[in-house]
Amino acid sequence: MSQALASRAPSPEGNGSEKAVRVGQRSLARRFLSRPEFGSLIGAVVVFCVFFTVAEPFRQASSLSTVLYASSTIGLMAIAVALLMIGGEFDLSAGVAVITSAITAGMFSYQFSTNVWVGAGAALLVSLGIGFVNGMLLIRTRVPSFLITLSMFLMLQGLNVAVTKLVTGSVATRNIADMDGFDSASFVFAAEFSIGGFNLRATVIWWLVFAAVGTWVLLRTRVGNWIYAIGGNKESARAVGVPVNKVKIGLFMTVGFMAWFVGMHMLFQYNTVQSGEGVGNELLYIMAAVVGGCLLTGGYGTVIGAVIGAFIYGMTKQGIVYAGWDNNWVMFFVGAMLLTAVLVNAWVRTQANKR
Amino acid sequence: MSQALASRAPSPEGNGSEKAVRVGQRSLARRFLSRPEFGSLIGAVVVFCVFFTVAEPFRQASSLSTVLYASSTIGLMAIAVALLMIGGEFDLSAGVAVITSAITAGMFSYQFSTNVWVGAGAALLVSLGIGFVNGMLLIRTRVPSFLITLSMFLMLQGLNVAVTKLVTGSVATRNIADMDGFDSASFVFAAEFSIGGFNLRATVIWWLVFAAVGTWVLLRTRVGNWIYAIGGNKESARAVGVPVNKVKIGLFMTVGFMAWFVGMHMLFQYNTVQSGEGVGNELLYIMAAVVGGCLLTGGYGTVIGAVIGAFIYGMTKQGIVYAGWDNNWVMFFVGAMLLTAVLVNAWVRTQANKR
Amino acid sequence: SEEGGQQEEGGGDVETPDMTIAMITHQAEGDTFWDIVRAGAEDAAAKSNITLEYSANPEAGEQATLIRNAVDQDVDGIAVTLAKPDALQDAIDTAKDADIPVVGLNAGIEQWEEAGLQQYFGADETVAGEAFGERLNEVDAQKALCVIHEQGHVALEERCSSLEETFDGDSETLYVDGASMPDVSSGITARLQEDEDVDYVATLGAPFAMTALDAVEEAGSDAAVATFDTNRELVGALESGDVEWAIDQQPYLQGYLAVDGLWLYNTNGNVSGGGQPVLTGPEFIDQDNIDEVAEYAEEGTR
Amino acid sequence: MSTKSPSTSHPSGSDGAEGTGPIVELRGVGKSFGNIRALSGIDLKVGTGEVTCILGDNGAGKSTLIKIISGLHEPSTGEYRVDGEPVRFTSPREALDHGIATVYQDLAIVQLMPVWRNFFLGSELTTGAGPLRRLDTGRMRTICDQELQKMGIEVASVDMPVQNLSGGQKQVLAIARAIYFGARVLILDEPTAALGVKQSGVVLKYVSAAREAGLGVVLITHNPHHAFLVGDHFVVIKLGEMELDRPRSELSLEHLTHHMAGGAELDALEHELERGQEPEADPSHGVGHGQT
Amino acid sequence: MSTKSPSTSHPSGSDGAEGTGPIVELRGVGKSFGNIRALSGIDLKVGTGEVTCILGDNGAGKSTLIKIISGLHEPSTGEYRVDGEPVRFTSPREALDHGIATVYQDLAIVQLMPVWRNFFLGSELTTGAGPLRRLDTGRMRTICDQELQKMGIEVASVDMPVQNLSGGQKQVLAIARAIYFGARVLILDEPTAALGVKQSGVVLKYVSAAREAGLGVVLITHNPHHAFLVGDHFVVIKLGEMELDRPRSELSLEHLTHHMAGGAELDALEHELERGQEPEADPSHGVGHGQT
Ligand SMILES: Nc1ncnc2c1ncn2[C@@H]1O[C@H](COP(=O)(O)OP(=O)(O)OP(=O)(O)O)[C@@H](O)[C@H]1O
Ligand SMILES: Nc1ncnc2c1ncn2[C@@H]1O[C@H](COP(=O)(O)OP(=O)(O)OP(=O)(O)O)[C@@H](O)[C@H]1O
Ligand SMILES: [Mg+2]
Ligand SMILES: [Mg+2]
Repeated sequence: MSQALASRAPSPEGNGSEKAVRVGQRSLARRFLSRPEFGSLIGAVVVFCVFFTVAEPFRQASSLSTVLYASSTIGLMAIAVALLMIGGEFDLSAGVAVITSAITAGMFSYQFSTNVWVGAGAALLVSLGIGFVNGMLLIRTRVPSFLITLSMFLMLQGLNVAVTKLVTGSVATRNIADMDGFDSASFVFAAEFSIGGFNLRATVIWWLVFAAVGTWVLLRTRVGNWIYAIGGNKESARAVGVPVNKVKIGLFMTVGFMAWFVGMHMLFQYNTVQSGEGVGNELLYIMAAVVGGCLLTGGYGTVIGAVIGAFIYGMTKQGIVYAGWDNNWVMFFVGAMLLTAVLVNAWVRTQANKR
Repeated sequence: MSQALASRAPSPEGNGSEKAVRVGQRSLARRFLSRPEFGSLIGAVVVFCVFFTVAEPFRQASSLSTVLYASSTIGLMAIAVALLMIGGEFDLSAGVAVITSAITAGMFSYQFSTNVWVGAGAALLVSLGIGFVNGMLLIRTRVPSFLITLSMFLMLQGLNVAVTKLVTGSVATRNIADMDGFDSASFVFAAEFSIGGFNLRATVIWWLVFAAVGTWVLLRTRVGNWIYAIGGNKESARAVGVPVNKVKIGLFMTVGFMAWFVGMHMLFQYNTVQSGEGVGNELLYIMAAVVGGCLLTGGYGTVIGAVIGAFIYGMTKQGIVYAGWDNNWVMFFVGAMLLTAVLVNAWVRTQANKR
Repeated sequence: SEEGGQQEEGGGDVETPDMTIAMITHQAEGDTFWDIVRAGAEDAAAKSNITLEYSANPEAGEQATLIRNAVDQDVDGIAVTLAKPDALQDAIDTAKDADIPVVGLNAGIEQWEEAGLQQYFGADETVAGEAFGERLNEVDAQKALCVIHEQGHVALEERCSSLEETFDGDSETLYVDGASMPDVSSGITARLQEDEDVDYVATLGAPFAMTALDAVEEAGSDAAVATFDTNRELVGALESGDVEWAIDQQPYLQGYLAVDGLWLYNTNGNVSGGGQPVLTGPEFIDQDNIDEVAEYAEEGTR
Repeated sequence: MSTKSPSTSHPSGSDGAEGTGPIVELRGVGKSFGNIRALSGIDLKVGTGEVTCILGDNGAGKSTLIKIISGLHEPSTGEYRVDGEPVRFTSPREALDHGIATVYQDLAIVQLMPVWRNFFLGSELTTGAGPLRRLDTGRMRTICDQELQKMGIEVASVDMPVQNLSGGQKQVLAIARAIYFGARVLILDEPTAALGVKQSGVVLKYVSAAREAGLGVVLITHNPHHAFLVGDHFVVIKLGEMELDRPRSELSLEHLTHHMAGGAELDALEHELERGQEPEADPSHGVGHGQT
Repeated sequence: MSTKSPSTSHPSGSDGAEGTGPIVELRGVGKSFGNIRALSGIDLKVGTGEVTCILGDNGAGKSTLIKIISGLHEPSTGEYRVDGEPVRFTSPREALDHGIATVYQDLAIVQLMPVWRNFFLGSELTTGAGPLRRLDTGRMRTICDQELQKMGIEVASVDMPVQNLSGGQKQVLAIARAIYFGARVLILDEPTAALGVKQSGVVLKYVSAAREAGLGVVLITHNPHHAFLVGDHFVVIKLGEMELDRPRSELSLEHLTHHMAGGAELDALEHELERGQEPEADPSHGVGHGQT
């Protein structure tokens, strides 16, 4: 049909190409400058330079490996949280959901004496289920996701402790290091490779892999287009036929999946899980995404940005230790560095837009 | 001029009153039903009924007084946070800012051996200053308030502990109960009146007073109109001449003022302040506002709603204790009750809109 | 508690009067140490026909409110941790006005009498910290790293500062986020990479000792690890000598004695301690005596 | 979900609706929002190769009507049939799948997204297969640019976020999209409102081309001249009810204009505004401001 | 900040600008967004009792121009004078304080706020004094309702959020507000775009009333008939530059129409759309679709 119309309808000639008249040239470099994650990249560079200058141990390869590891556990979740946030929603339950997943796998394997992979499978179901419930509640009730996921956060926080206590009699899961399948699972989720003095952790590799996948999905698939659209204007997206509800549920389940993944890392890295952990991390994930340029109101942002955001946090947190700054002031420095990174970011963006 | 135009321009007759033709009658009761805070009110009633049924101690007057007190410390801040949120911004530093204010007053009075009112005055300056800095950073850099106030949150958290340690050598401030002016300050910020077995705390009275003031400002003053407008559509508000920046700074300073007030209560109620406290409360304030019907994206909500939201939280938190439910499950129940209140709220709103 | 299984088990055989006792601590959610305190309290309650209302909040104001809750419920006794005595004073006075006996446990060895508590069961953090410092002297440690997993937490700060007090070598503190094991792990690793002189890492909770072991290895440091408090997981590490020692203040005993003390007072007018605190520790557990406690740790009572 | 490329997606207009029956039919349709009755008792048929113009005052209920047709609102009362079958659309996706494409008055665009992504939103072109299936960004950019140029609009870059476009450029984008993906029924809500003279002409030409291609077109406009130029059937809505429902053959432009504006009143207005005319003033301007 | 009630606020139009000088004057003004040059070299004068019409294609730069005048954008180049004094507005508040009121194309309304609050936003009426000074809600509701009715719009309730209004109702609200608070210069960006025949007529009447009251009016429109009906001075912008700048006396409607649409092309369009005319068809329709 469009062909029919297209051939039939006349195409009025543009009188003098507008582009030629009104659009100045923009070099490739400048285009790059105005990308959303560029500002945060400069922020990261500034933070890196600060610590590189003041902290001698920060310059070693082994330090970089520690920094990368610290960033990766935040960063993995930040990828999923960024996708969700671009889609216009929050997930405050993401922090404790990680622990829920680890606890489920740990207790399931231990109580039923199964291979740990079976436990991991059960945990995956639970994690995806949590995401699904979040999404369903959201679309059924139209209550803001802040409230839905805050309720979920509190409930999971309670369940983590209460169920662990009920099942194991204590508030931590049993050590599963000697169970079937532990070694292979440990290799997948918590391996460590030493490459010429540089310790590369599995989570770091996965972090980059998932970042690449997330970027691909966001920029090069239909679903990615829909994520931007529902975050930018849900009603308009619905009006042109985007399956808004399915995408939202999918995004929550993506967060669920990533929570499972990070939970498995926690379990197989540390062998047991403290049921009270995870609280407060949800803010770090959101922070990483926002530092990386995601809008809290949705519809704008990138996965790479979230990765950079997590890296800024990891560098700051560990850099302060390497710098040997008075530890009483640690939170102050974290806040100050964050502010620095954010201000640099804002400044860079204004500059880029001026051109 | 408008007169000139108005008299000159003809007014075309409406052909048949549209209102008469198309608008059905709506009773006063139904109008009330569709008010934004009505849903949360029903949510509060449901929560109240649950605990009234299951928890015998909950029925006593003295319990109500405890519940009201617990709600009031959250609720006071929720009022300011709701105003800010209606104006389209967040303040994550609100929780620790309360402690900063209390610490400032406590340490200032103690170190300089002044009347505690002098310390309170210093703290007021500091608190308003924090709000001002938040606001200035926001309008100067146009970075989302989430990041600005998150940085502020981290910095204050660090400062609270570090400065307290530096000055007092421990992580709590000194007891100021025996200092000049303590009694009068204590009366203002932390008095307790016994009215026929019912203990009425000063914070509860202040809570209602500030709620009334907040409601008045929001609904009956020009500034209130502007708050709604800048939260709903900043650009449009700016275009019709609303002083957007001043209002935003004012809102942040309002939060600062309230943080000071609650901080003073903490100080004069408990005589000393633990410097590590306050973390996490910012989410409770936001929660109370959102439960009460404020939109996270701004432009919509009421102060009364935030008051009800805080009351729901207070009832839940204390009700669980009165009901004697297992401590391990506390968070689960808090989450479940919150979800209940929110779902009831959503359901009521849908029903009200159907009519 | 009403849901707790223990109460039904024990309740049947005992002919003593029913009573309700509230225990209000400054526990943070899901902490292994407090889990053991609570286990002790519950066992004592079950044995004596007591309904135990356990509640906790790390914020002083909230803890005070919980005490008021208990007063509203008209319980027969209150056991409270006096982590922030000034802040709780008001609420404790309310309880005393309502003729409810109040005992202290775990924290507040200096202030419990002044605060008007009837009895006190515990080992002060100061005592524990000082003992830790002396033990470090014994093993000839030069530089210790004290890892605080919650910044601004009174009891934890106390442990580190009293450790510093008695320890002859250098001692430094490191703040990490206890809610996130990767943060604990990388924090310690980073610190050990930064400062290669550290030869002892002191953690303030058993789970963090296990993570510290990983971190030490990761950093390629040869620092030893020792800790405050015990739990089930720690047994293996103590047995193998990976963790050199744990300083135990017998949390089970604190919970148990506090409830039992209240019961004794209510049924027989007994007051323990004779105006002195009843000390529950500190006690060192290491490779030599781990066998004695291993079995109980497995059950979650040590 | 569904991946239509415009060339293969829909049954071509002419053979989609066999012969005579209307594609879309409303019977006694009404819609209320709370206590506000926006629409009541609307009967409407949209046949193949026919342009139905819906006219009416501001707030008459025109947009509400087309939102019902396009599946954005469910009607409160009455029946909605497509190809003779009663339907109940719960989302615009279903209407789209029935071949009903709409240009909304509020344009349904996502301000923060680039122009080309908006153009193809919901109907993205892909290339490759399996896990490697990906957006064909190059082709989409080119097509988007071409289609906009065909409508007389040249934007600086199709990668620019839509919020930077001018009011008329946004409108052209929405129209170009609907026409490109046009199916069996094309619904246009005030498509020429913000358009310049040239662009308006192009849109009207497209409407008439669509008719000739056998599509059913629903056109909402406030400009009786535009309506009369392309319309086959005219419906005037007043205060939510149908006031007039006539084929072109039974109606004159003046008649229509009077129906739209309340007759006599207009004449008064005309005289009131009368002012010193320049010599070249067109003698027929009496009709000219019929469209004011 | 400032609390003007409309009756006392501004110097009345006629004595505000003494005699001859233009109220608003632009000299060589240009504006770039990044690498996009939206406007360049614009000279414009707005005098008292004069209606200046700005015309031009979509994306020509008309809205950008009036955003500069109303203080929403700062010009990148050139000079902006009010009453002969160079000014540098950093916010629309300052323009408003100079008596420049604007109706924006995107209307500058707050969707979630009730109609009456939007109407008075930024210029609220108050009653009482000191701490008891409060919004005069009753009076504001009444005035708002009256003013909308004067423009031919009756909304269900002025307490309804603006997002529930129809497209045209929103536009009328924005216009009614600007007219009510109208100052010395009234700027209207496509005020009649979404309006029905009746409402358009009312707006044009207001424009002509404003001129007679001695105001300067800037009117942007795509409808040359509307423009010619009220305009005293015509400016055509093309690709961001001024193409035409003529007083009414030097211009005919046809001339203007041709300038707006690119001349010859239009004639082709006309013939292409030509179809079987009904007997009553107005003989002058050749002009009629001049406004397509
Ligand atoms: N969600 C809603 N809630 C309440 N009233 C509504 C809602 N949507 C529309 N209305 C009302 O219904 C009536 C019809 O609106 P509609 O948008 O259909 O008008 P329209 O004919 O398209 O007008 P216009 O020509 O101005 O676009 C209006 O009076 C409007 O105020
Ligand atoms: N913020 C911006 N960033 C980049 N380009 C912009 C921005 N705002 C406007 N433009 C561009 O400037 C040009 C002029 O826009 P403007 O809105 O002034 O057009 P207009 O004459 O009002 O058109 P219309 O009649 O369609 O409303 C357009 O090409 C538009 O894409
Ligand atoms: Mg409409
Ligand atoms: Mg424009």
